[in-house]
Amino acid sequence: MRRAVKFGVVIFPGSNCEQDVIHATRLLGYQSEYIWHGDTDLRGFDAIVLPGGFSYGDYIRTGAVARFSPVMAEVARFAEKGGPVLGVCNGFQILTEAHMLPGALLRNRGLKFICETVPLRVERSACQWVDLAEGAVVNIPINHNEGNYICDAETLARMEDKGQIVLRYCEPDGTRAPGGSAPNGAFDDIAGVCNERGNVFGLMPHPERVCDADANGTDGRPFFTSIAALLAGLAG
Amino acid sequence: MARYEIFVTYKKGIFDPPGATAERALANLGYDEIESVKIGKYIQLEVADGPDALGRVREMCDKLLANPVIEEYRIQADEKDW
Amino acid sequence: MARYEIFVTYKKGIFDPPGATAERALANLGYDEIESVKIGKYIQLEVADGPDALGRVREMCDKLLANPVIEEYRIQADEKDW
Amino acid sequence: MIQDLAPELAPKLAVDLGLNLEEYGKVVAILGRTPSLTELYMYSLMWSEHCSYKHSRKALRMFPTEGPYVLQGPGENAGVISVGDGWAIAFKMESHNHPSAIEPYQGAATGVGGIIRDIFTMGARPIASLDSLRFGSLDKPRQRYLFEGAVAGIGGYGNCLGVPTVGGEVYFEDAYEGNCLINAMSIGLMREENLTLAVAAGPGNVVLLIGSTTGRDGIGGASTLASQEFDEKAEDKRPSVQVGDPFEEKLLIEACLELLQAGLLVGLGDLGAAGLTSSASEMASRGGVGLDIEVTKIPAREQDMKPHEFMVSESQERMLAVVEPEKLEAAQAVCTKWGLRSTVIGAVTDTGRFIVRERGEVVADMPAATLAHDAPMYDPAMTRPDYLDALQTFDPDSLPHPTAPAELGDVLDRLLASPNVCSRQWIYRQYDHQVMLDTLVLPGSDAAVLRIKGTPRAIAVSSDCNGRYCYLDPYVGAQIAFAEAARNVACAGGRPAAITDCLNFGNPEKPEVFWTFHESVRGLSDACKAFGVPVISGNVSFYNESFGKAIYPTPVVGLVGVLEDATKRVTMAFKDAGDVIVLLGETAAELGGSEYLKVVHDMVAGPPPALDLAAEKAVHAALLDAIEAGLVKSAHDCSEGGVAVTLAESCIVGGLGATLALDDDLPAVDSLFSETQGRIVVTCGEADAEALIGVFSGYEVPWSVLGEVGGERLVVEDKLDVSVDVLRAAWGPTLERLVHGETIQSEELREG
Ligand SMILES: Nc1ncnc2c1ncn2[C@@H]1O[C@H](COP(=O)(O)OP(=O)(O)O)[C@@H](O)[C@H]1O
Ligand SMILES: [Mg+2]
Repeated sequence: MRRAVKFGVVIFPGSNCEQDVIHATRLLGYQSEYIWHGDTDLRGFDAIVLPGGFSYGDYIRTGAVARFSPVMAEVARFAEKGGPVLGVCNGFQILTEAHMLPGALLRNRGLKFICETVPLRVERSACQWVDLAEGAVVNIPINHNEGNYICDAETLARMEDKGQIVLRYCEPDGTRAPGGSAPNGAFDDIAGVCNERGNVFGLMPHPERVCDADANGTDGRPFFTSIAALLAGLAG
Repeated sequence: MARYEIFVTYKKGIFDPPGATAERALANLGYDEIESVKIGKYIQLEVADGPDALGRVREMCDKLLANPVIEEYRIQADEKDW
Repeated sequence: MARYEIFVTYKKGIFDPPGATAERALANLGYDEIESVKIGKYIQLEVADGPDALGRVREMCDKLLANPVIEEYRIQADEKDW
Repeated sequence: MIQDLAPELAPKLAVDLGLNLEEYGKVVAILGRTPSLTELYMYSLMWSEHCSYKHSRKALRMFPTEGPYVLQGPGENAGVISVGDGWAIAFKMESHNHPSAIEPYQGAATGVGGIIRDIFTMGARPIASLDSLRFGSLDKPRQRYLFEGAVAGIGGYGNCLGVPTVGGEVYFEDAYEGNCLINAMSIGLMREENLTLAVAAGPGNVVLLIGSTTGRDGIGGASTLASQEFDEKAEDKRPSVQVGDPFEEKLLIEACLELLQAGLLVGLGDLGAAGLTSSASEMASRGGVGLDIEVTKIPAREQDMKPHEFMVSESQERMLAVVEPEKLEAAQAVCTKWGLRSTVIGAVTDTGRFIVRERGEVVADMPAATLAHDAPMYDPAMTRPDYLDALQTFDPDSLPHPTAPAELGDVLDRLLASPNVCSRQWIYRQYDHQVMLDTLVLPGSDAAVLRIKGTPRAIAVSSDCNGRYCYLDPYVGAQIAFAEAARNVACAGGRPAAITDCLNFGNPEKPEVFWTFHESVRGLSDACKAFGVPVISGNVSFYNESFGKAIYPTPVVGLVGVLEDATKRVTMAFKDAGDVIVLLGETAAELGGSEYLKVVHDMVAGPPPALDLAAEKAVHAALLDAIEAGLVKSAHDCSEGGVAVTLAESCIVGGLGATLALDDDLPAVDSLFSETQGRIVVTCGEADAEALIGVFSGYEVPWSVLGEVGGERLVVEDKLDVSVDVLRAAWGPTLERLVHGETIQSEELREG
């Protein structure tokens, strides 16, 4: 019998969305277990999720301290071997601090924390975590104080070229407002990016918050089901 | 014991949200003379004496206290009273 | 045009959670020499010339750039290149 | 031997510390000698109003505290109710008004931190917060600063913890200008068997301090401390502001819940007001034991701290645990795993005495129970304030009122744009209100609904109090605070289970203020009794005054209700065109204390709306039955602004218009804007209308079919005809604009 796909969800001190990711992935029928930030053994896990929250209080810079957790060296090795890694919100911030994804996340324009559901446009990308059609619009909550994505123009051009821009903030109809559609001021409306290979993906919105049909919608499901299908296909 | 001051600022060309907000707020308060505001971090370190103290402080900045993708920093030995 | 640097720090006795976190994080990274870390704000202001520029900068600090209840600040005219 | 204070200086210091001479005499009688400096600090804080409730305790005995759901009533860190299948909910509300008036961000943040510690101390995982806020008018920069800072602080703290802030309320009234109110409520979930009490027991057990270091924070906060004569050397004036560290608190939550789960603790208490003194003496007195504490063991944040400073410091994010010696190692290992400091600072003894030492030398030695229990209890004098006569006899009918639909539409616009009525999205957008995935009804409806995972159940929560009504009649106003909270919860489908309260008043030593307090407690008690809903926790905040003028009496009610079936939850948004609109309850001409009077005539006067508790209860019961029968598509109660605002809000959030008639025989302003209690606008599908009315007819409640949902305008026959988009433009962006200092031009609100 084939083993079911198993997600590993890392707990850093100050993570606070780890139980939400566990809930969502289990609800979708996958195995899903916690990984302590001090652990260094990722055997048995098919995909790793760095969840949202405020690792180390977001002090100094978001993600700056968590990236030095013992588990992160293993996560980097795992990714190098092609293992899928997802960073949601604080997890995205950690991945950029760890230089596993390009760019950085600054404070929101307006300096306010933002919690609301926003429309996002799916771009054509190499991302293994997304199998939605280009141009599809999904509605997913954002919930952050530092989601203002930035990178230099050169990096942007390279990412465009390699299909690394995965999600952009947009208007409800999928268009982008001339002055920008990102509520947090993100450069070029960028909400999520992946590495060249497409296995490492970071995004500010929280797909795990919209996987449960009993609560607030299901637009986040494809992000977990697509990687699981891909993994199952590889294994099968 | 030695003391260092570290000044962390955004690199040129990186938009600075707190700075931009402060700029607008000061203008609103009537300070028309404001031309620009940049807001970064000011870090005071106290370290025990040892070989290559400054080199090690630089290392701390590169690793943790600043993010080279967006920030630059300046270190200064601090002789002031705190 | 004149330039000022402003250094904002917590007053003595006020707890500085970011500093405390940096202290622990640096120790964990093996920097045993660390005795204390304090993290504050570093502000660079550019203002058009005018009468009592420094006095007005001080006012800006009191009103907006620092929180006098918990923070203190130091202003320094800046002759450096930015 | 204890170093006593000089007998001639001690009384003076006592007075500086906030005790009166009689109270000081009582301390001397208990000790049989002049107290030491440390003892005097400890007594003065424990016997302060804040810790001892010396002016309020007798009045609070009026509250009913028992009921079928109650597992733990008042007296512990939080009250606890059972919600079925072995699940229990702990909750409590608390004020942090004065610290927030000095530093709004940190004051509000540490207020949230403090109340959340009360919840996990009970063994419950905090699952939601609510915030109840009062400020002066946003025209004033200082008020904007306080409001913006407090909201950021509440968000900053709760967001970092990953505890959703799911609701609250806010009012802007001049009465709060010099004294804002920041009340925070926390709700926790646990298995019944994990209920933990803050009790020290077992002589020989060790006392473990967990969490942050101890500094001089908060010393000199509440009472007038540290008069120069008594300080050996002059010290720089130290700021008493506490800075919160939500990251540390997050670790404390995880570590403490793990410690309790593993059965490693005998007792657990949080360090709040009066710091170590309070939590240690309360734990000792509950356990009937003594404690022996060595202050030099306490990890200090600053140098040269004195014993009394250690004992009364209000440094945040600290917990006190009592541990059996053989479990100490395991307990400390859990703390270390979470990156927390834990230090043995003393031991439990069988002497009943609270002993404090500095390097072994005794600096305080007193019967532990006297700190927590022997504070004097007062029966303050009370007098009905004279101003009430003039206020209550004012007749709103004596004013000129608009009658033409265009004018009335204009009034509705202005009401929707009033800071007391407009959308609160600017606030709750800054709060993570979804983390933990249980918020089924998000902020923005009458009550938030949170599911209890693994059960079919949910809870509905709301906090309410219209201070204006309480000012005009504290007895009725307090009843309305209860009724509105229960009504909001009923609108979501919840049956009220229990309440917490936060009673914000002026100086209780003023007979007129104390009368308003007493009347409010009486009103709240009567309402609770009529509904059979107990008070399981609460907080009193006195001395909310500035320049000798008290705030409006503000007894905030936080109510938790239960939905047996979470899928039956209801929101206030209109759902589908063609749905039938029914008004439960009946409108009377009651403009006294209304938002209409304030906005249009700039007056706060008249008798507040009457409250008929039996009628109110029947309305809730009828609605809940209809909801349980699955007949209700939306429900939204009438509060500030009357039925017109209720209808407008359901239209705006539903993105639908409505066409209806209000066929009471009242003048149009009353019909639209009267704030008569006990009214709920309910909708149902056309096919269910008959069944819905059938349910309502089984109760002694008036109801009327008003019309139907649909279109893009809100049309009330002969009274109103306005576009929903215009209404939304008035209601939506007001707070954000006001915070940024713009006064709203009425031009902007009209159709362009
Ligand atoms: N300070 C606040 N924090 C969070 N949510 C708030 C706050 N104030 C109001 N809200 C939310 O906005 C909505 C409307 O609030 P309010 O006008 O007080 O409702 P009601 O009149 O039904 O009591 C509610 O969902 C409430 O929880
Ligand atoms: Mg309501």
